[in-house]
Parts: sequence; C-alpha cells; structure tokens
Amino acid sequence: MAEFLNLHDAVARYVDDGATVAMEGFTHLIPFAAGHEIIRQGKRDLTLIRMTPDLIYDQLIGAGCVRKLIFSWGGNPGVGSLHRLRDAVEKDYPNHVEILEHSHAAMACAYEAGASGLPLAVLRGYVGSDLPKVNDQIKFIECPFTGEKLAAVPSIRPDVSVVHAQKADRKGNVLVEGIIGVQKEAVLAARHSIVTVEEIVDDLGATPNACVIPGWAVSTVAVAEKGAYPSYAHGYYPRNNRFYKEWDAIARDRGAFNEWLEKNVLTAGGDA
Amino acid sequence: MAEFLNLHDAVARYVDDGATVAMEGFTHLIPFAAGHEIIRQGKRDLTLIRMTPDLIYDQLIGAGCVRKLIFSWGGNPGVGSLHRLRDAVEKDYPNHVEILEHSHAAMACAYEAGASGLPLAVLRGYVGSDLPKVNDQIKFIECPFTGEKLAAVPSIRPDVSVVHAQKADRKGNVLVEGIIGVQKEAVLAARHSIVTVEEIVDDLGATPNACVIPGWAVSTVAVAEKGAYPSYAHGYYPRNNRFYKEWDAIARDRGAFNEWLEKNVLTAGGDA
Amino acid sequence: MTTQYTSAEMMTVTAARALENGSTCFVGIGLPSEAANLARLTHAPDVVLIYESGTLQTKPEVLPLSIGDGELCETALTTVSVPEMFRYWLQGGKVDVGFLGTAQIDRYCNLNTTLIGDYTAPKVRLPGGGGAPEIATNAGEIFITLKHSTRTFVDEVDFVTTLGFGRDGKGRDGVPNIGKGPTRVITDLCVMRPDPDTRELVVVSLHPGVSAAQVQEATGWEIRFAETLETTEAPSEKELSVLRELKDRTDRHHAGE
Amino acid sequence: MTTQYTSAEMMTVTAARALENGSTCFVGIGLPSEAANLARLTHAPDVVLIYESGTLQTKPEVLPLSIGDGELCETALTTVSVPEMFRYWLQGGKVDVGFLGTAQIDRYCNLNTTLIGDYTAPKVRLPGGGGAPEIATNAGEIFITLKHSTRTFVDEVDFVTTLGFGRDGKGRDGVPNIGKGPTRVITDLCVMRPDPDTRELVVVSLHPGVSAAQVQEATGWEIRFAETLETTEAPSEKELSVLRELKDRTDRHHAGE
Repeated sequence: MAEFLNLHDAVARYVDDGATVAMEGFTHLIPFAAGHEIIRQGKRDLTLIRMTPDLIYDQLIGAGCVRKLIFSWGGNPGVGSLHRLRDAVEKDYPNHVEILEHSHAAMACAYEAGASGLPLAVLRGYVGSDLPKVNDQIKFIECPFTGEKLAAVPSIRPDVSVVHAQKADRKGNVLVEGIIGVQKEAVLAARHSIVTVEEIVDDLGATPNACVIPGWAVSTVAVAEKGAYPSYAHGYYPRNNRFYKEWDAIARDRGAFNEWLEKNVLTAGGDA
Repeated sequence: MAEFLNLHDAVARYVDDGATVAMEGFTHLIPFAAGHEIIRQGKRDLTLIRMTPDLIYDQLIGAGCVRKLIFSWGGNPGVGSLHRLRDAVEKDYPNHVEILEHSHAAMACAYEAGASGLPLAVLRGYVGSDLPKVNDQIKFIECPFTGEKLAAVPSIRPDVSVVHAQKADRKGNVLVEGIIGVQKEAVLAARHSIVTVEEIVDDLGATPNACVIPGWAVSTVAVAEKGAYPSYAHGYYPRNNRFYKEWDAIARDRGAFNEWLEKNVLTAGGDA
Repeated sequence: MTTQYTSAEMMTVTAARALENGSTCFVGIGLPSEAANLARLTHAPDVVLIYESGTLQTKPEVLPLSIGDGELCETALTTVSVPEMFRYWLQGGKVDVGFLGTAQIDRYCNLNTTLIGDYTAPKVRLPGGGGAPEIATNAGEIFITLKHSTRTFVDEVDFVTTLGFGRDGKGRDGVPNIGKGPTRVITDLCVMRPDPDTRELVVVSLHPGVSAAQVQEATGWEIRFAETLETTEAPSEKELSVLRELKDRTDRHHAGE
Repeated sequence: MTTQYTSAEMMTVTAARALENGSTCFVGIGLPSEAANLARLTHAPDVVLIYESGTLQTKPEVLPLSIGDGELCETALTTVSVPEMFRYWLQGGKVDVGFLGTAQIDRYCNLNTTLIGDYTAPKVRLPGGGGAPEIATNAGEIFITLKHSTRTFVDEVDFVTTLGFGRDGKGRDGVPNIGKGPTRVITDLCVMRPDPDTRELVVVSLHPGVSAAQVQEATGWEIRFAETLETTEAPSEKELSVLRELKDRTDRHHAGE
C-alpha cells in the first residue's frame, strides 16, 4: 500500500541527487508543487524525462538541478521558447544540460513499454527524420514476419516518477481523470513513484473502467492542494494561461528568473 | 460514421465465406446473436480468432462454418470441454478444423499490435513452453539494446471483427463498460467491424475516460437486444450460468447438438 | 474436539494459507480462485486479487464460475483491458504470486493443460494455455494447487504448456527477467516444494492422516520426501466455516440463471 | 461588396477549406488548430478533430492555447491516454489528415522544428519534433500551413525533423505502410502542391492581390509555378464572421487567468 508522506518527506526519500526522474502530466496535472519541492531541496545532477518539458522543467533547469534532459517537445505551449532550457543548452547557464530528444510517438511508446516491463518499444516511426542521427538510442529492427523495418527505442524506466492526480482514497488508490497523458505509464514504469493529489477522499467514486492506479502500485501519496498550478486539474481549477504568458518575460532574463525563484519557490515554504 | 444496419444485413455485407473473423468479449458481452446470424446465413470456411472460444465458437464449429481456429483457451468456463470443438479437431466432424494456438498474453498483445497498426507484437513470453514447437507463428527476436530474447507473434488483423456492447448513440459511437476484454482492440485491428448493441440512446452518458469507440471507427452498428445472451451485459442482464452447464450435455452429443441448433438458431429467425 | 473436513477442504485451506496478506496474486479460475478468496476472507484481508479478465483488486462475494463473471468487475477497484492486464500488470512485474491449477504436472513442475497424447492426434484435447505460460514466468513466484493422482502427477507431461523448471530442472537457469517459478505445490494429500538445487519436487508436509505411501501411490514417479516431514496443520473451525459459507453462497448464487 | 480581410485570415480560411467534412484530422496546435476548428464551424460540421493530448473527436468552443487545454477534453467524445493516441489512433491508421505547422520547410516539404544552425551548437533551439515526425508518416496525407517568408521557406532545412519527401524528393519511395505525405501547403500568399513526379512544391493558386513575384521573393529557392495558376477564392462573409467570432471568444477566454 502507498505510504502517505508530506511532500517534503516524499521528495527527500525518493529523489536522490543523480537520479533519473520523470515528472509527467500532458499540459494537464503537471506536478509543479513537487517540482518546487525538488528545487527547494537543492537536488542536483538529475536526469529529467518528460515528453513536454514545459515551465516545470524550465524552472528545475534554471535552478541548477538538472544534468540531462530527455524529451520530445520543449516549449511554452502557445507562447514560445523555454528560455531557461535554451540558456542551459546554448550557453551552459547555470550549467550545461545535455539533451536527448525523441518524437512524442517514441516517448509515449517508451513509457508504454516501461510500464509493460519490456526493454524496448517498437513503433513505425522516425521514417526519414534526422533525429536518429543525433540520438543513438534510436535503432531499427526488422519484423521477422514481414521484413518491415521498424523503429526501436529503449523503454523508459525512471528511478522515480512524479505525477499529480485529482484524488486518492485512504488506501492510496489514485484517480486520474480528464487528459490522462502518460501518467499511469510513468508510475508503473518507475522503480518508485510519488503521486501528489488535490485531496484524500473516502471513496473515489470511480466508474468501472476509470483510470485508477492502485495504492500498492504507488510508493507514496502526498497531498498538494493546487499542486498542478499554474497548469490545471480537471474538476478543480483551470489553467493559469496568463502565468504561462508572463513566464516568457521572467524566464528570458537570468536576473528576473532568479528573483522569481527566490520569492516564489525558495523562500515560499511548502505551499508554492 | 458507422452505418446502422439490421443484424442480417450487417452479417450479409461484412462476413464473407473464407473470411478471417474475430468475435470477442472476454466472458462478458459475447456476441451470440451475431454468431447465430452467421450460422443462419450458412457462412463457410471461416478462420475464427478468439482468445476464449467459449460456446459461441462451439456452435459455429458444430454448425460447419469453420475451417480454422486461432485461440488461446478453448473451454466451457467452469464447466469443461467444448465438445463440438473437440469433435472437429479430434474426429473431423462436421469437418476438420485446423487449430493454431497461443497463450492469452500473446493474443492480447497481438490484438494490441493489430490495433496499433504494427505487423508484430513483442512480449516476454513462451519461455520454456512447447507452444512455439507447434505454432510456427511464434518467433523470437533479440532486443537491440539489452540482447534479451523476446517472443514475437504476428499482429491480429481480421477481415471483420464482431463485438457486442451496451449501447450506441445516434452517430454510432459505442460505449463498452465493465469487463472490456479486447473488444476495442479487435474493432480497431480489423478491416471491417460489426458492433451489436443492446440499445441506441441519445446520449452515452460516458465519463471522460470511458471506453468509447467512435462511430467513424466502426463499419456498422446493429441493435441486438440480449445479443450477448447467454453471456451477460453489465448493467443489462446476468450470465445464464445454467445454460453454460446445460451446454455440456447438448454439445456432447451430435444429435442433441443438431436438434438444439435447428430449434434455437436455424428456425429461430433473427431473435435467437 | 476436531471438526470433520474433507480432503478437498484440507487442500483449499492449505493453499489459502500460502498467500500472504498484502501480496498481489494473479488468480487462476477454479481451485486457485477458491483458495485465494478464502485467504482474503480469513488471514489475508489485504491480499490483492487480480483475474486475467482485467479486474484489479477484486473482492467477489461469491466464487466466479468463469474468469470474467460480472461479480469480479462489480467488486473490483477498477477493470482494465485484457492487453493492459497482461502487459502492465503481469509482464510489468506487479504480481507477487501467480496461483495456478493444471491438468498434468511433472517432477519439475512443468504444467500441461494442452492435451493428452500426441499434438497432431490427441487422445484428449484440453483447453490450452490461457494465461498460464506467462503467469508462470512473469509473476514473482508460483503456487500450484491440484488433486493428487497418477493421472495428474505424471512422470513426463505430454506437453509443456507452462514452464516449471523444464524437462531437466534447468529451464530457468540464466534466463533474464524471469520469476522464481513454482515455490509450492498443494494437493489434497500433501505440500511439495522444489529442491533448491535440483528443482525436483519434494514432499515437505503430509496432511493429517495421509501416509507417505499414499502420496507415492498417487504420484507417477518415485517422489522424494523431505528428511523432516511435517504434518500440515488441520483446518481451523474458522477456516472451515468461512470456506463453507463461501461455497454455500456460491452454490446458491449460481443455482439461479 | 467585398469584405476586408487580412492575409492571415486568408490563410486560415484557405487552410480550413482543405479539410473535407467527415474526415478525421490529427490537429497541430496554432494555425492548424485555428483552421481545423474554422472548418468544423463552417463547411465541415462532421470533421473529426483529434489532438495528441488524447482528446478524440473534440469540439472546442474556443481555440486551445495548449495541446492539452481542458476545453479539448470537456468537449471530446472521449479522452484516451497519450500512448493509445499515438498507437491505436495515429499509427493504427485512423487518421485521414495530419494538419501541421512548422518553423522551416524546403522544396520537398521536409519540416524543421528542431533548430537553426548546427545540432551541437545551435543558433536557435526550437521546441523539437513533438508529434510531427509520426503524424507526417502515419496519417493518410498531410496539410501544412505557415506564414510565407524566406526565414520559413528555405533552400535546405537545417534539420529534417519531419519527413516531407526527403532531401531528394524520393524519401517515401518504396517505404511500406507510409502515408501520401504532404499534399498541400497553405500560406498567407498562396497554395502549393507537390509535383506528382518530382515532389517539388509548385504554386497552384495565388491569393487575391498576391503576385507571383511576391511569392518568389518570400521563398528561399526558385519556386515553380503551375502553368495555369488559379486565384484563391476570397474569404466569404460567413467564413470571416465565424473566424472572427471564434478568435474573439478565444481572446476573451484566455484573457482571464
């Protein structure tokens, strides 16, 4: 059964310096509160995995927590670039961040394969793309039945996956609803997992085929109200689109970013 | 968009002699009404695919519709053998039926791969089993990342898949609820599909992540009330366990079976 | 005072005890399902039962007749697709124990549920592999329960549907990412475990009133016995009453349509 | 009377018209999303819009800012996981049209959304591939829409993130199970289609008031023009009013939090 910890203890217990960490949530349910806690605890040399790095990884990269990034689309959705990511990749500030990039299809399949306990994912992908030239983790295999050449990528098996969900019951069973992304796969693929939730309830009220992750498949559940903010939680609060737009100016400037970080994360305690 | 046909016309249009047909439903929602219609229309030389052949295939085999069976567990659940299947395999009555057998894991993955448009499924399977010795469709590949030997089977791509579901809306969107088995995969993997439903409704009333198959991914929807009987439809009617037990005696005897078939299927019109 | 019980009840109770509270069990239909639910209703209330129909963490009030009874879904935490069940939950390494029955078993715990006789001309055609081949290799360990007889305990299985330890006991050696395999076999006569080195089945415990000779007589090969042979603890009043109530409820339930 | 319209509106309206009613479209965020929703709100009420966030058959009232806005889920027929989206729906062959934007495009419709400059020392780092590499090969055909300029229409893309027809126009030849690839490119100046033989982009229609010289000036290579060059039909009152209402609703919606 999942252990209930507070967010500080959950991060302290499961996120080690140098760990491979996947924080997922496809636009929806992005675990910002957990990301901020990782920054506050000064974790270093992380290999971060995420299909769409988004602001959460821009913040972690800008705060100097990250050594390597595995991703498939790194931008501020609908707004522009992730300037902290670019500053790290292009100018090694605050440190050099190595990148390994995939396509969405490959990463989604790699999470699926990780959840499935397989070492590789097979997909009809990367045809004619230059990505295999810059990512040596993309290989090709031949179908033994048809001879067709298909792409293969290693499955994703993080040390720890961190996701946010709407609610858990008192046994730690978790309900994820709406745009469910690759959250369930991320949790099942990882050695350990932290699930932050808006609230703990007596009864999940789930329909028969809802996306429920059993408590025994989760390491720890931590309550983090508004834990996905400024992204959103279906049924709880909307996305703060304005903040996503404002982020562009904050992240563009090293000083503005550091000031923002100091004020909103480092000195903000566990509530930011 | 799915076309609405009556069951007779749906079967007449999509199930050709010699076709490869998957009729799925994992204990739940077995498309018996459609199976009976196939028998009534005297279809021949079918290659039938199904994880758990169950009574529905015992009936099709006994009625002489079948040339080949691809399956992974052929029994009357909780009762015993499928005697019509055994009679065909062991004594060529009413005709020889060739069998190709897999494990559940392989067939489930093969449906998943078929729905995914892939030519093969890869799984950690068949280790130490004799099944690869008697099924030349089971091969092994080597993972290019780890060197691990993994099983590969061809994906399932039926000419037509037939499934039963609780309801469709007026656009032919289908809701499947409860034990959903491999129904969605069977439909998506097939060139054509027939979905029988208990009823047509204005609004499916589905939750955000319910198992809904869009009407444009289905060839035809046909109403068949109690269309899964004597199996069951979650929310509509329970399984007729007694009939499953009685089937043992009926199917054990060629005469009893032919009599049952005559009375309950062949002369029963479209309602059986 | 000793309560009367049948050898079938002895088998089910012993099989049930093997399941630890809190473990995750992929349950085969029939005897394993009976034992697993008895465990859940006695010493292991938090055992997690998974059926291949996709029902996760299910708590049926009555025993299912089929692997996909409505009862399993209605009492489950959630129900997933069958591909997901085999991929994410079984192959994904989330199952501690696979609980299987079988038609034939040999000294190395290889299981046959495919056929008796020759594959191309079978004497008896059995249902086939179903979930067993991958349950046996992808679950953490395997418990097997079946009735003891020379028809079921055979010198050589006619077909290895499901790997125990292979024809030579070495079938798992050097195979990466494979479970421990069978760790105990529970029958109506005794409990067996594979020898840690040779993997050959060894009788470690006789059920009360059962002699070693009886076990040998019901086994199709010269079976080994542990040096210190235990006597299985008899079913308790509690175990028997819970089991009988469960079976009564089940019979009443399935007697209707 | 002719209504005034902008070249951006001309582009969106033309892109929208390309989508047939009843077709299934995998929609990229930004310009493609605007065009696809305009199509749905005008001539193609039964177009099926799919976003890579897993939202199937969605009918957003306002344009999403991100590919995973709540609006997309709330108005969808159903929402599936992202792995399922890419496996069952895109790779599974259920998508007629993939509708993409891009940062760079070349004469053979190869798309670059990865970077400007050299991979190891980029001048400008762009977001990356996202869904595009497999949308471009696994959808039935591809429409591309972007603003016309020498920054976007380049002689050689710096990186082939997403296959059009390859550096030589033959990138799809002999590849099994691959879609037709780009069949039209719609900009604020014109409509282009690949030559059926060489796959090189050919301008087939100029938007009203646009000259061939203007197109050439905005293109980084010597672009070909069809022998009979058409003039794109101007946006109708209806198209413009629906588009403007959609954008107004969208602006009002996203102006809040």
